[in-house]
Amino acid sequence: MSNEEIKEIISSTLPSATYDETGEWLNVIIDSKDWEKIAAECRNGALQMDFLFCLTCIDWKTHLTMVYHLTSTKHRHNIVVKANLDPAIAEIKSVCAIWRTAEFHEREVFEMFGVKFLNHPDLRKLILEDDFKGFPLRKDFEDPINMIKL
Amino acid sequence: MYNQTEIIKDTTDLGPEGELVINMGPQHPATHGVLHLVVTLNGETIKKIEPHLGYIHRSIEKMCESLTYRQFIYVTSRMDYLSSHINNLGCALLIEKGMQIEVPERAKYIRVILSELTRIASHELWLGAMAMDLGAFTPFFYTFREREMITEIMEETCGARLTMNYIVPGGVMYDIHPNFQKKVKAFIKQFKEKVTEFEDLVTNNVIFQSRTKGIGILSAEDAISFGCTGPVARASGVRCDIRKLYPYDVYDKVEFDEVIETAGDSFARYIVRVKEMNQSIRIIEQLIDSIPEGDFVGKTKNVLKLPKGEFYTRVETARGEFGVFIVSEGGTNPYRIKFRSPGFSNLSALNHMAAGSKIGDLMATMGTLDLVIPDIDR
Amino acid sequence: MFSLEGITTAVQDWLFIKFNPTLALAIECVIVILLAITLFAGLGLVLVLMERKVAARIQIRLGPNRVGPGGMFQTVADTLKLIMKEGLTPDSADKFLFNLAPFIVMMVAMLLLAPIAFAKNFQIWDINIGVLYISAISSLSVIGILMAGWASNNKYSLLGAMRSGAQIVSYELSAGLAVLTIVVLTGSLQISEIIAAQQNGWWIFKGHIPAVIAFVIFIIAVTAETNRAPFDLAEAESELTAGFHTEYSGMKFALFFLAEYINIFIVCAIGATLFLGGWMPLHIGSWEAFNHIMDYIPSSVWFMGKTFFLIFVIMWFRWTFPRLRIDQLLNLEWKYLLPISLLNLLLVAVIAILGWHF
Amino acid sequence: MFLKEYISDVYNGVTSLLKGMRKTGYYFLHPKEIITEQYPDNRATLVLAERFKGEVVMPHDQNNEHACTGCTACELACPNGTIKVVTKFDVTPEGKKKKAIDALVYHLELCTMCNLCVVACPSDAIKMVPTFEHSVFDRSKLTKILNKPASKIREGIE
Repeated sequence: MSNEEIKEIISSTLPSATYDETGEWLNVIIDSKDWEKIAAECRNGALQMDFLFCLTCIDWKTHLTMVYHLTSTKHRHNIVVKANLDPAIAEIKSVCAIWRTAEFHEREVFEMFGVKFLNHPDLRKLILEDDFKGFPLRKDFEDPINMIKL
Repeated sequence: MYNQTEIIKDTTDLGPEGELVINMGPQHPATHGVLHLVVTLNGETIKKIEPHLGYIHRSIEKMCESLTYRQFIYVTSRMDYLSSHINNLGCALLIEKGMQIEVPERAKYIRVILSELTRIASHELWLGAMAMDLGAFTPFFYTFREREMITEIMEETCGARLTMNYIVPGGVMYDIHPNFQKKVKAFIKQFKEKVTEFEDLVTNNVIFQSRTKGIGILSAEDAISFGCTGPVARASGVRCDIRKLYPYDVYDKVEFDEVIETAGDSFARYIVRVKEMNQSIRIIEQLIDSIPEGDFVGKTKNVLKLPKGEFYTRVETARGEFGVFIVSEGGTNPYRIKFRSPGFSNLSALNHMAAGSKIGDLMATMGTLDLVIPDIDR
Repeated sequence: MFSLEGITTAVQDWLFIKFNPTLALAIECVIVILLAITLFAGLGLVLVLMERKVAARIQIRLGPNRVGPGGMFQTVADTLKLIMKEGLTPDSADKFLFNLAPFIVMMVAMLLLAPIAFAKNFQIWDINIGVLYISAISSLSVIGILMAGWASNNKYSLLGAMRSGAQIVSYELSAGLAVLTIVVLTGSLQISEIIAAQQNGWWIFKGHIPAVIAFVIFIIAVTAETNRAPFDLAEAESELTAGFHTEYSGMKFALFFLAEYINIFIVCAIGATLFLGGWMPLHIGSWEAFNHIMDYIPSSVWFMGKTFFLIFVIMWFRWTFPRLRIDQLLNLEWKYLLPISLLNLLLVAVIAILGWHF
Repeated sequence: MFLKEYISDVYNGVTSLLKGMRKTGYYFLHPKEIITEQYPDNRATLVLAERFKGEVVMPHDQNNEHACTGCTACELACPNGTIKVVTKFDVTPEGKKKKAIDALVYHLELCTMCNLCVVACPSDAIKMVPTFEHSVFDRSKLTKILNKPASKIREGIE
């Protein structure tokens, strides 16, 4: 499917979505509140985006951006869905029920960026130790103890 | 929040229904590294598996933010150390794509041949280690004999045996060794002779078959949903070979089959990997005599600066799809880097695959997932 | 010609002339105990080295080759190391049972030595129910293993011990049935009589195909009974780290280790006695000259040769096959070995009654 | 039918096991196939690939001269902070001050043998050598100073 068709389908579900085509793939920028709706549409609707191959977050210092890379094993088209979050109250709906790979990836983002995923079945730390303070991949994170000095 | 004391309580007490919770790892012979699985058992039957990661977490993503585009490539060798060359290749491809660096044909050929050799070496090690998980020790030594030939080729050409650091943006670090072609051909000959051994020792063995057939079944839908890639997904019938779908370097010029099995069990995953080794041999045979003359590295600027924007590349490592996602601000360092490692997604399917089977089956399932722990933890 | 029989009779005669009968018997007992312990130590050293060398050759490597010529004293060095190691007892273990278990396993192995005929008329105790005694005593070792697994208070140990219990109890059956075929053919339970019945040919040749089947079943069953790969589920290092002896260290671990090898030796000795004629030389029908040459080889050499051949076969199994799963292990016993050996026993009974064997 | 399956199961199982045993038996009987290298004994005959990346050294010629200008290109290229260049100012015979190295500190324990410093060096002053026996009892011994004492820069290298 071409980018125009994808845009049309997404716009019909969510008119407020904006698009960015400067990169390799079509970027869909949405509001974090609409994510659950658009995720269900991407997975089950005409787009058949059944493969969430990358889920991550970017800290832009002023805000966080959730980035979801989606592809379809049927039509082989890729889109990137982005949703901006406020770092103080970073919350977004979990998509574990739609793509099960999201369970581990969301847990990783949760501990690394402090994004809270609503409705996640088992949201706790996966990689870091349980009493770890802070969110290591945020830009303002500093660890004075474990820095290697030469 | 889940705290330390709760973990200790959880994993030492018997559950309400006489469940037995055992900690498999971080020091366990079958986890091949520091994977920690908390396994809930009912007798010999597994009820739940919960991975605890992070024992070898080095935060490579954060480290890379402070390294230049030339330097960060070599850190990725330490993720999936068994396919370090392919990881490096993924990073180099991203820089080349972002900066539109022209790569000479010779470099592309060399990269692909070495990638396939890496894949064979990785699968050889996996074959031996998996047979060892199932209790057969001897195949391990036979696979290492062939693997040793590959590592010697690597040592001669790249200067190292495992983490070769051979790729630079725009090509390879130095030209291949004069003996390279001769040695690769000798390896192919030896490999073809000896590969039948594993059919006798492992593939056709009735015990091995009964240990793996119908064990750890993963359906195609689940494989996609769990984000499984590589041999794990291909054994379930999902077409996901990046070399076929999004060819990079010279993969579009060579003929090879994407190995697909439909059973989705441990035996199918085993067969996929064994057949993949043969396909890799086929690729090398097509390329080894036709390496074009010319430069081995393209013209690049001394200081690499990726233009502002977001970039994503993926390559097919021995374990599946390895993705590199870089957000660039236009400077010499990446602003944010994310490695999509195949092992991380494959591991997430373990609970689904192994729940309900016996402890012995967990070894077969885990063995065929081919987990490399530094790749999962990053 | 060298013969162990001569030595034993000479010693016995001398003892009975010098001392009164009770004292002489007591001295004999002491000598036998000393000999048995020496044999144990020697066998442990030899078999461990043999296992390592066989494994090395199969796995295209050299094996131990640093201590002594060709690595001959490697196991001696290992034993010294094990003796000097601290014997740890876990804090929450049942200390009495934990320390008792290795000795029980060892004791069972020692008891099994009694009825084995090492050479012509060289036997500790020629009991008239020899075969029955062996199958009765050999099933006792499971108590030691269960005790070790339970007392360690370790989950892996417990799993290993429970597996071992299920395994040994079920494989006891087909091993017993395989032994019974020879008892049916011989008509006696006494070891010396079973050997004497093979004067004109070993049972594996005389008993037609049923004897061969019984032999194969016996080898499989005893491999399982001694917890050897491919039936080493009780240890299963890739699943249960080390199974029932996870918590043992130092000399207590060494006793388990030693008992494993002694058990292999004993079951192979029994296999050699029952099916391969014990110390009986290889005789072929009416080839008088050939039979005479064979007679010149000492009977102890015959016995040891046969036993070590069987030990080699069991080692060969270990380094070739993957491990079975616990339910497959029980399937193999109850669905394959047991029905086949029952049928086989029936067939042998018919053969024995009609006198079809040679 | 069931019986036929049962018997063929047993037959196939046993033959597959025997095939495996034949393979291992072959290796048992053919000690020529043994591939073990007895490492410390074969040190004299051991040949390593000349490209093998063992450690970074700075070659000196017979006059105790090296080619390092102290430009810190290697220090900048290193991803792990393995190399540290300490510079000083030499006074040339003409009375001019010239930058030179005081010490090129190399932390072998941090090195990942990525070869980037060797590639980056404009005057080929450092190279990788195929030595590999680096074990020491004290970690501080792995921190090496690559330039020899009292060495100077070779004439004509800028």
